[in-house]
Amino acid sequence: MTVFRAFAPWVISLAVLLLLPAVTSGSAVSVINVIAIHIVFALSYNMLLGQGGMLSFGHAAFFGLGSYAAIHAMNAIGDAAYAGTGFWAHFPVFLLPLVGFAGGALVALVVGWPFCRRAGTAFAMITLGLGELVATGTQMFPSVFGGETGVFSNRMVGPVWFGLELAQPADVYWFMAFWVFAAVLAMWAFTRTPLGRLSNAVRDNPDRMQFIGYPPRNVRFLVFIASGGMAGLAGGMAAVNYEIVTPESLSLLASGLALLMAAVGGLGIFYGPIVGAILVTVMNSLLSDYTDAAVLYVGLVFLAVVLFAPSGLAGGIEHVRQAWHGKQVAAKAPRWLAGTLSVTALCMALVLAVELVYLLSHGTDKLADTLGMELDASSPLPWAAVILLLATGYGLWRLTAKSLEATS
Amino acid sequence: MSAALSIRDLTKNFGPAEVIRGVNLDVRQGEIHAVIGPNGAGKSTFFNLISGALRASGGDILLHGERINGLAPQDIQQRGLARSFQVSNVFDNLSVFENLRCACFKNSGAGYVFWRAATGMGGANRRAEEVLDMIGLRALRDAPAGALPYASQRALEIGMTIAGDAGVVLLDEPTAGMSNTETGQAIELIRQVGADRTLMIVEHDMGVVFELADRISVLVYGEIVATGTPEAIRNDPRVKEAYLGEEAA
Amino acid sequence: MLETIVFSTLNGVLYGLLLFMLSSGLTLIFSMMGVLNFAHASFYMLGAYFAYALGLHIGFWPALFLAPCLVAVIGAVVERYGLRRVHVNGHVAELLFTFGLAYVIDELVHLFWGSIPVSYVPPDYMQNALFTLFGTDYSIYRGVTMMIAVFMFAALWFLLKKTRVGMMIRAALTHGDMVGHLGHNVPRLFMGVFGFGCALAGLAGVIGGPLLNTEPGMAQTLGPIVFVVVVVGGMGSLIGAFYASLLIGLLQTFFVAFDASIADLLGVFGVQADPYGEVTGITLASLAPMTPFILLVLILIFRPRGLMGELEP
Amino acid sequence: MVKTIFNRFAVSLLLLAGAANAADPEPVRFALIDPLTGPMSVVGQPALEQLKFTADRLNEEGGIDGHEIRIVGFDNKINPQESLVQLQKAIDDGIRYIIQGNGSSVGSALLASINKHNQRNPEDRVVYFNYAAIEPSFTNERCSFWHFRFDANADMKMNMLTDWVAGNDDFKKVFLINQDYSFGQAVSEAAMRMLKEKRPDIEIVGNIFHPLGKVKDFSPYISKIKSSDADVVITGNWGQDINLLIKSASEYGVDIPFLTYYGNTPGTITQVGEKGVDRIYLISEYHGDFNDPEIAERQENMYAQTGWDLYPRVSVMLEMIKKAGDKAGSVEPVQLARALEGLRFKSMAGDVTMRASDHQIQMPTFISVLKNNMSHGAEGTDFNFHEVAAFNAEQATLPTSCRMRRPK
Repeated sequence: MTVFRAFAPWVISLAVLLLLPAVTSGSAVSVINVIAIHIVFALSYNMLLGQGGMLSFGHAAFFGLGSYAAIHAMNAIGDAAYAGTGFWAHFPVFLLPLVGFAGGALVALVVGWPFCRRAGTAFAMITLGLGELVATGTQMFPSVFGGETGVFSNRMVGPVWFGLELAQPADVYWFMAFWVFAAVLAMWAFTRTPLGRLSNAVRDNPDRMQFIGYPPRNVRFLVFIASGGMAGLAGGMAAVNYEIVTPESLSLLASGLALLMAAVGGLGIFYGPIVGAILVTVMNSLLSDYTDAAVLYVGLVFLAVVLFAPSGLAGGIEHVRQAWHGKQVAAKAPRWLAGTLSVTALCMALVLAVELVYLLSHGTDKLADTLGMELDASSPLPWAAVILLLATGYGLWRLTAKSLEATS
Repeated sequence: MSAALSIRDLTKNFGPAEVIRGVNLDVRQGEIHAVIGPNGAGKSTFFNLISGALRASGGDILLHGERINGLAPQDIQQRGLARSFQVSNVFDNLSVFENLRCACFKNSGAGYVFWRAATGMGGANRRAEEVLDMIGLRALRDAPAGALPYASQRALEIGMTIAGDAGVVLLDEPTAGMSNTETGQAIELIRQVGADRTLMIVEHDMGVVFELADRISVLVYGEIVATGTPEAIRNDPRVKEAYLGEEAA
Repeated sequence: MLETIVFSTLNGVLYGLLLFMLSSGLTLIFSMMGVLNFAHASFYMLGAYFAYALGLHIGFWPALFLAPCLVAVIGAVVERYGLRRVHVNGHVAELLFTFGLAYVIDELVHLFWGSIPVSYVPPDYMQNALFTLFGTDYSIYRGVTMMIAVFMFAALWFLLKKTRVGMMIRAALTHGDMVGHLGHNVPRLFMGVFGFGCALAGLAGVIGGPLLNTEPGMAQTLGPIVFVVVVVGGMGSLIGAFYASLLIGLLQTFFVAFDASIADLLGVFGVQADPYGEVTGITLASLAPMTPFILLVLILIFRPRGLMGELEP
Repeated sequence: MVKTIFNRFAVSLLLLAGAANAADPEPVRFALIDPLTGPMSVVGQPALEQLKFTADRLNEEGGIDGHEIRIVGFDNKINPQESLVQLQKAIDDGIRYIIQGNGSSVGSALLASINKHNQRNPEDRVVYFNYAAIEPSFTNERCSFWHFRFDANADMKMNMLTDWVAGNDDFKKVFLINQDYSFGQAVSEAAMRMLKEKRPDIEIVGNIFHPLGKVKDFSPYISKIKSSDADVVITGNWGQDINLLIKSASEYGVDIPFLTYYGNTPGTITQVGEKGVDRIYLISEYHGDFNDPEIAERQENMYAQTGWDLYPRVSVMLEMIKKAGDKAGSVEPVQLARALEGLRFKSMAGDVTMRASDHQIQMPTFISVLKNNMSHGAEGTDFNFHEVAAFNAEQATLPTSCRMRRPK
């Protein structure tokens, strides 16, 4: 039973990975492939922040440099395969993420030591500096980073493994499925190792570490390298997926994305970043089809999570799961219902307000058009609706809060 | 009898303020040695100097005849001297067991292992389980350390200190802020700990001190005014005047 | 040559003073509350946009005073209902919060004022030449900017050294925990300081908006540099921030003024290198905007408490 | 052959059906992949609006070969990786025509990816219409049958600029200031090369690069220009980098022409206003005089309807696509592409040809300067660009190194 408990998540996720293509259409697959990349990226970020307590603003540097390593390797494979000789001629594209890993880890190894002296704000600032420098620096060396147009390549070269031609997104999916599963497993395993435990210890109380025989810096440094490598691995996956790498992939925006995904999903819980990666990626690539304020909504979701759900979405899931094991679902269900209702009401109010402002400032509103609604920002009616929704949401909120105090 | 820990002319000053002024002290192998003294006598500073948290301004600290002053805390810990803290200083989000196990890794050769599961590190796990029983927290094995009741946290604190199998252990006010029953348990624990170790304790609770200590040193304003058996100390006039007298007043 | 030096100095000092106006607020906030407010530059942007919007109706000067007050109010609200809430979850949570806040404010500005830069310009009479050096005129507005910045610095200094609030703040700068014991209402003090800090940023926006464009991206590009100033200057040190700002301002302008390529530098040591090579062709000028971050990394590695800071971040 | 006959037959049947009852043939959809949200949407939205504006007009004339034109916007946040995700979405939606313009990085990614797609999916081809990514290689070494460029490439523009400079004997000293990335470097390199061969006596008194979009205060650069006492400045700057440059130039009373590629980026005129008059020179496919009343009316309507100015290039692009489609009598990508090759068209500016050998448009080009009190102002102001020099398609042309490979 306990054994099953331990393996259930892996069996299930494996099954999901195997069944997904059967139930999804073409366009979904390409988004799923991106999600896979982001899952690894976000988890690698959480190795730093969630597990090791190091807030980084330059994580994309490792992702991007890993990506570049992989794409250059891909070109090498192409050339070697054309010539038919050399090491790269026998190197399958399938294994390129390993090159990415090596790249990312190497960079972390080179720059990491001075960074890891302290965690907290100092670390955040120094990684910010690193991020800015790398992002600006890439524009200076076109021969390596391909300047604005980046470095592009073709993944259909070299030895083919498992009959994966990697021609269509559908092929790439299997590549992604393998690597996302392997990477997640690896990072989960890492948390179970002595070093993984020590990284948690360093996060909780660096001062005590020395008195159990560990200089915090060493532990941080090793975690930093591992995390940089994993980010590079994600970069390698990206290189194969897009077949092009541009300087944007190491920009501060990309670093922010990692932070966004990890925090929204939940830093404390291992699978949190996975949830975050899925949500944020979907929002990023689909939301803008329906509204022009897409970016704003992503930001608001992030703010809401930081303010009201510090443990992220995964925190909520855990909450439910524990209630389930504790057989308290029935007791808590009504409160949850009320809470959900209030949140939905507040969200609707917010969305309506935003779209109205958009209508006022831009004359048209995409969301209204897609919904086929006739919005008129000049009339008081919609604004009244906003107020009403706000009131309802707030009322319900107070209600649930009261019932909480009553029970506890 | 050989000295496990001997301090020679130890001095420490923060700017002009001289907190430790030429302390000389020998802690014998296997004894329980208590350091007492009025508040602000510099007891905590004294411990911080020995354990490497602070750097001495002058003098020597010898562990089994080997100079350890100037070494980093982790190196001192590696040479077999561990210390506990006055305020509980544990890894809040880790379980009690994890706390102990992390404290065991280094000395059970788990180092910075990242290729094997922590559960596979036989030595560390065995040791952690032992200590767990020793400090009587078996029931709270998987509770997060941050959520423990105060007394249990103190016990865990001691457990983490001894987990690394250090030959010389410094305990900083192990029973501070405990109820009588809790204190009783603590004393038991400390006895056990002291059975096969050299122990140095800073303690305010005179009851505890006189019950546990083989020898006592009195630290007053950065100087050892007296060292001896509990009886000797009880009857030492200087101590009376400098310390107990003050207590009476 | 002299001409270049004079103008580089003038420009460097002006830019430095602007940076200081922008970062002084953050220094206060950071040193007192330990919050490295990511949204600080966004408040600077709000200042500029408010001044623009108000200026259309009530004119430049009234807006100059009103806009920062508005920003202060917003800042106070953010502290009261946002920061205070996440404070219990530690500094990382606070950083995350301000990070998200910056994101949202930038988007809101974009939502209200559109993505095109707005034409926020000082009154015409201020665009005339204050004086003319080497045939180049130096506009009145730049002079006024300098004056306001210097005045602000003096006022701040007076506030901190001579007033009771100032004493409290300075006490909190060095021994944050103590102030509470002195029976002061720390939460309100924090709210005040945060609002005040944001107001300073807002003022910087009002002044800087016309000089450096008023557009939705203005916060993003300037944000990180503000951190550099605060960290390099050192925690809890206004003077440090002041020097750091001037240092960065002058470094940048002089790097541009005397752009020698690496090849040239090598040439000094008698090493021949291709002046158009990818590495050897890199000029100081092209490095100029990177200097703040190089400075940041070096400072954090070699002198973590900053130029004049009391303690490490 | 038989196939085409059959197609024509089928189409004419459909047309008949359309005539008989209102059931039109299915619409032909165009995907615009450009930044539509976020700060950079300022360059994407105008194109989207222009496409819709023109599409409405063309649909009244029967659309493309009887098929209604539909424009679908896909937001790429001007990020190449995101662009490829959006591209895949568009393709999976069954869209076969991709339009993009902003950012050679995005262009490069799309070009590479679309080539691969067509090579890997011979049965459904995708065509890429590029209205602004002017990286020369796209129609030279990297030229592709699937890519059509409706804007003069960077070298052509520089060729005309330098012709104009060379033709003016007052110009003795030229100053080059550009953004420090591949495009900026290309501009400066081309300028130096061409000026050397056209006017050896002209002296390049300055050639400096500043990082992309990072400079807040241009006064140090301006004082360099001033101390070099140059007669004319050539810059490829865009976005804030051009606004700030011009502003500080006027502040320091630098009254020499600034020859720009992107002096007309939306927002520049609002920002620079009076400061730009007689200072910003622009090389582009049209000017702000609007001598032709019909075009002038279009400009007025466009601004009234959408809040954006007329975008002549984009309009011409769609009109030429329609003409090609009508000529091919089909909206099937390969046939339409073939019909577009070598297509001649009469635009508001004069005779335009889509050169078959490299799919680089050959069109008249103008150099114009910002003036006040124009009869038709831009961005709702009285400022607009007044013609100072015109080049016909023959003068604008440059040879190509393209060796086009066409599908059988």
